[in-house]
Amino acid sequence: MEPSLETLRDLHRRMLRIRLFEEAAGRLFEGNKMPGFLHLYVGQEAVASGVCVAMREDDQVSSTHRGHGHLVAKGGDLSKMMAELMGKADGYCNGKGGSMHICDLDLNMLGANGIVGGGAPIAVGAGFANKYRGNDTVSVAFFGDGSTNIGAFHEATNMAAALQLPVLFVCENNEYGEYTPRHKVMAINDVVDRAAGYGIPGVIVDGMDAIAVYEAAMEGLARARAGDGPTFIEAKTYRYYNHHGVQTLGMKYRTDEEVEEWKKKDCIEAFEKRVTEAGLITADELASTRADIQAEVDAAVEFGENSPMPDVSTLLTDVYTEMA
Amino acid sequence: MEPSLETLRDLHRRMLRIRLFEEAAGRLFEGNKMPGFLHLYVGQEAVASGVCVAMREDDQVSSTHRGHGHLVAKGGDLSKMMAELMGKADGYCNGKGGSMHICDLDLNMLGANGIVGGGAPIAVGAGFANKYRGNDTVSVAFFGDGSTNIGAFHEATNMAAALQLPVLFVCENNEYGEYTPRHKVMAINDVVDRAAGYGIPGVIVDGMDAIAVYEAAMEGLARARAGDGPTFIEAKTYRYYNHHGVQTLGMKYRTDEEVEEWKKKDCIEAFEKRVTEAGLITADELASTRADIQAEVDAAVEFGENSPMPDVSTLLTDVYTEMA
Amino acid sequence: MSATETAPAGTAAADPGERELTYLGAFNEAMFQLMRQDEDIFVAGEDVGVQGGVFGSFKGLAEEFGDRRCVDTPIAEQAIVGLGIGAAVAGLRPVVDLMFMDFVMVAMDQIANQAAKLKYMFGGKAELPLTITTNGGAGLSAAAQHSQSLEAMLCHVPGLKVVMPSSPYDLKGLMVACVRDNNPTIIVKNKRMFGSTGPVPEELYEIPLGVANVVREGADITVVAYGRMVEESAKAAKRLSEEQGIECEIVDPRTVQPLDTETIVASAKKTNRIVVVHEAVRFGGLGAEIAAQVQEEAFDYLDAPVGRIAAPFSPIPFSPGLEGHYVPNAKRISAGILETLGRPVPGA
Amino acid sequence: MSATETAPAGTAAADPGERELTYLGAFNEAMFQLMRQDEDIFVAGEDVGVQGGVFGSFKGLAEEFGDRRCVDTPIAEQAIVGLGIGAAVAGLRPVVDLMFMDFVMVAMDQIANQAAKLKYMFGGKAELPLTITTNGGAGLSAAAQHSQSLEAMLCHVPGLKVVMPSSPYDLKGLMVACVRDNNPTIIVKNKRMFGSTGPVPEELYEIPLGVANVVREGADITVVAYGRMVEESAKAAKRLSEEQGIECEIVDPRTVQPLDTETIVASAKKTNRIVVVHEAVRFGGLGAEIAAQVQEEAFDYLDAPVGRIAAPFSPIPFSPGLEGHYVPNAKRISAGILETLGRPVPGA
Ligand SMILES: Cc1ncc(C[n+]2csc(CCOP(=O)(O)OP(=O)(O)O)c2C)c(N)n1
Ligand SMILES: Cc1ncc(C[n+]2csc(CCOP(=O)(O)OP(=O)(O)O)c2C)c(N)n1
Ligand SMILES: [Mg+2]
Ligand SMILES: [Mg+2]
Repeated sequence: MEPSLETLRDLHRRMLRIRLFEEAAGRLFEGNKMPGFLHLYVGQEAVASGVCVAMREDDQVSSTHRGHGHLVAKGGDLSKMMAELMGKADGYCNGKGGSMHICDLDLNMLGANGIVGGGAPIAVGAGFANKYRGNDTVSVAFFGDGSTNIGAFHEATNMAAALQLPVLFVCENNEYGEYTPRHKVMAINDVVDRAAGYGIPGVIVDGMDAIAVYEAAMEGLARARAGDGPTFIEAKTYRYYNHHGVQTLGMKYRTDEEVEEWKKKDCIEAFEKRVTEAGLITADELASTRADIQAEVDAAVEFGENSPMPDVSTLLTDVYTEMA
Repeated sequence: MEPSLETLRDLHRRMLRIRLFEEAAGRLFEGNKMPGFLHLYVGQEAVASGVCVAMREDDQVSSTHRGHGHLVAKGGDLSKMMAELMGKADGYCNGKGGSMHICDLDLNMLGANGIVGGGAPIAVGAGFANKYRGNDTVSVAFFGDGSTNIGAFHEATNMAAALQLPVLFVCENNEYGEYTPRHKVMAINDVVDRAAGYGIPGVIVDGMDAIAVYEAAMEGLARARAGDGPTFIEAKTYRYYNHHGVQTLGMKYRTDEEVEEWKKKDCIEAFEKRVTEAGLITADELASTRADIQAEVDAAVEFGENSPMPDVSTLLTDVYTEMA
Repeated sequence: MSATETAPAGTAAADPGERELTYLGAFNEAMFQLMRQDEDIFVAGEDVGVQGGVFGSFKGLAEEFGDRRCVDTPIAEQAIVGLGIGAAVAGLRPVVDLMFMDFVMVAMDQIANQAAKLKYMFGGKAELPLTITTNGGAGLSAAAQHSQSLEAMLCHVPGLKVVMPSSPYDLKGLMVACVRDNNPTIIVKNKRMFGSTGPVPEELYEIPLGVANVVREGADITVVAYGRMVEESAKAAKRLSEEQGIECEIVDPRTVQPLDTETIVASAKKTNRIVVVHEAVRFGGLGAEIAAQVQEEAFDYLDAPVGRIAAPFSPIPFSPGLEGHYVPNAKRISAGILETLGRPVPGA
Repeated sequence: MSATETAPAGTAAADPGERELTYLGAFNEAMFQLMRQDEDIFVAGEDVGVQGGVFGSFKGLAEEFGDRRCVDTPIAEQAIVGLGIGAAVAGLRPVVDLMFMDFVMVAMDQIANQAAKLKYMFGGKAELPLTITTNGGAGLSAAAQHSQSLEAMLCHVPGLKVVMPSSPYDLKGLMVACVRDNNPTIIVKNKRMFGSTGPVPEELYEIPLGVANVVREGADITVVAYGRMVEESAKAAKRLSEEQGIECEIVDPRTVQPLDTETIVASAKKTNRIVVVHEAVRFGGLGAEIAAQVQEEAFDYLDAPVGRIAAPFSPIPFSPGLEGHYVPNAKRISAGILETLGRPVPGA
């Protein structure tokens, strides 16, 4: 299960693509160039990246309000993403969806979701289709700690367990749901304690460690592919920015010290330190990867800025599929 | 915790009141004298009785579609119940609710419920009110095994756990939800496996043994009264009749042998055998209790039959409370 | 292989013919024929497998198609609809069942916030060939939570199609259209019609969604009715014709979303008077939308206000003694028609 | 001690006076004053405690009333509403918050099948002094799942009262009425009005539910509008008056259930022309019900069909480039008014 060098490079690339994309989006949001809500994924990159590197391309993903990270990790086109976040015509959803509904069905990323808990049942449906077809494709549901308190999560997880569907449940436990700490809204120490109630294996993993996430995901995916049903992974992680927007410090619901403590465990820094110290990837290579990705992000921003607003004539299209 | 003789008499009385009431209702239903759906509780009497004997009068109950047993156990007036089941004007709900919405707020029985999972949040709200007022009243949510798969159950249980509310959750596991066996819809052996996922204590009890149920309920109620939050009790039990109506045998979804096996453990027969053999209550006394209750039930049937249909003028009343 | 590709040519409304089926039988036959034709179709819901549905809608399917294609699920309406959405996005053609229409409320988020909006939110990139089947309507003493007609809520949600068949023939043909449609559709059987019989062709035919059916022609007044109210309206029309020589034109929109406004308005322009009949509560019901549209489109043709005959403003009572006065019936429909015609209403 | 008993005499609409508050500030003040007056009132919902609500509606309450009376809950809309129902049945006077009106769908069963019907199903024996607060409306690029106006769905459910305040003054007075009402009420703030200011009396006053407000008098046409559409309609009316001498009468029903049909119809009878404006989707929206009622009650008074100015039939788009054309505004309202008046519409 030791990840290959190629896998390590891949993990690094994906984390960095998320980070740099998100930082750029945050700056645009601050500069009022991005309408609506913006739920940044920064801090949690190791989770989406670790899982998506472990996945096959045909494996599906359902996501949440904090969905950019999952789409980037699944290979999303940064230009189309940036354009979508700006509400532009060339965005993934032609400006109709925005941050909370961004998706790429060709990449099997079945969409971010504005409703907490709304995405999990959809992953279960995709898992059902995979089993139905008898292929060994797996679907992955990403969701937050807070979302495990809502009914749709419970129904979806139990459904997948009861029907033994090939689904991987990945809980990104960042210890908060908006402005409410987890201990106020659940009386358990670890979210993974819920897995036993569905009769599925559960595992805790360090969500700041992409390699650990990758390995746990590989196991869960293999179990699902083998027909042994769902697995629940709890990744302990943290979001650096506020629930929404780019404020980081000075908030009532969490201390600045807590934020700083978590930042010391930054998934990208830790990863870079590890691979360079182990002599697996050189600092030069890491820097050049970063530069490449920054260029890609800059181009995405430019693409988004240059893309026009959607034409009013599209307002009422895409409501229904026309039947022949 | 050994139940007193008074308690034993009470358990017996309540079980028998349910049984004889339900059998009479079943006969009326067969004779087409009872409109709508009828979900009989027969077989499960030890659960409602054991819990309700352990409860105080001010403790509240929320119930399910299979709710007659809970109301009888809470002390419901059989005449008003029978009239309600017949849709008559003198019924508990003046004929507006019927079997699935029967209630007696004066007895703190907050209603049967036609929606699976619909009742649990209401018990949680009552529990909230108890804690808010600082009294030591407890609310009890009764629900079936099948209902633990629905979102409302999950949200309610977690809410009670998170807020440490004085609520007792009583799952009546009769191994079926309508026509579907439990193993098809949950991948766990015991429903109580779910309790740990909410961080609350869970206990399995023989639901055919009223004394065992009583003792488990006493503990759970005491814990709640002491401010230590909810408890989850799984009572293993069985319904003798079909999900709805009075057919017992010859069904596709369960074998006749299974039904007969369970009937051998009948909660009332076992109880009567036990108390007479222990010399605690005489067979004569049991018989005379039975005769008294049968007379009460017969009177209830007569009351129901003699009660008029509700007057049409009441069709549109009770939609809103008029404000002064 | 999609159902649409394999559909036999000329699936438009076949000749009803001689053979009679019950309403439920017509539905069941549609399921069998659709599932035989298209491997991508499956059904999932509570008790749909071994039991064949609590009302028997899916009887025999598990025997023929096994538990792979006829799936008993947990009691979990949100996940049942979600299962359908996910499977549809992944390319299957799911039929998911909600036992009672009232349970639409339990799954409302998945229906209205997810299924209905997915395609639009995704900029058109998703196809959602999902069919939700359910059972609505009052009259069985099933009380307030098992008797509702909630189509008005669903019609208000762009992205859904809502279908309310009024006969065995329509039920089969419309069910076929729903399953073949690449949009989320909800088809509502009426619980009191399960045993109603009528002619149903044996072959697989499709009745297009969004096309009203003129059930009865008449010059004096238009009666728009759907679901079980068509049959009650027909009774009223027959009596009014026989007893008073009043000729009603009954228009059954069959699908209430999309609504065939054109046919309704054309009829109103012809008769100059129109009433709408439905089982749902009057306030905010579909009758309001139809009344609003008709007065917009045919203002100068109307000799009287558009009438509405519907359930009054209360939850549905349990007692037959009350429920009988709650649901519109032929008598109340007649009264409403006479009122709109400005004629004396007997007993009023 | 119930709120109703302790209400100061003469709580009917106080004189607005001089002091200005924001829309959100008016709501917040109502909460403080109500909670100070009645120990039985508490608020529960997501982030209502420490954070004071994501929009600040409940700011400061946790500091004054503690976490006993200002309760942060799990993300669990069904249980949040259920908590309110159970607590209300047990005699408290709960205020429960759903962060966005769109989430009504998630809790629809508890709202429409439980809270709304409990009293009736129980033969009148339950009192349910439950207030649900939420935030609706589009225009913030919050996209299809965070922008909806779903009042038409709620109005169709007997047993609920639905309130849509259009100003800081109304918001405070109507919120007080909601909390004091012994029925389940839903009060919908409009997200785009949070910062709008207006005069608000300092004392606790109550605006009765079910009573419309004639915001502007005028002889030429009636404009029924509620929520943020009142302000847009007022802009349109001002311009039409100044530029074309057209005098609009603006009627704000304030509560859409119960609906003050009487005031609306009286105005229509006076002006002979009427349009309804709302943010919700036109098909099946409240405009349909109002149009239906007006043509029923004032058929002979109408010189033109009742007009409807509303959102078109699609989910709500994210992009400002589209959303700006989705939500009705003063310009579209003017055009609708001119059309109903039979006058030329500029640019049409
Ligand atoms: C049904 C529903 N309720 C509430 C919200 C508002 N909301 C959006 S994100 C969020 C917190 C989610 O917490 P968690 O699942 O832990 O995810 P995180 O934001 O931490 O990534 C809430 C309450 C929503 N979008 N949907
Ligand atoms: C939301 C909802 N879904 C489905 C039903 C139909 N239904 C009524 S009872 C029942 C089975 C409930 O099973 P369980 O909770 O085990 O209770 P039991 O009937 O065994 O007492 C079902 C599916 C319902 N009433 N409500
Ligand atoms: Mg979180
Ligand atoms: Mg059961």
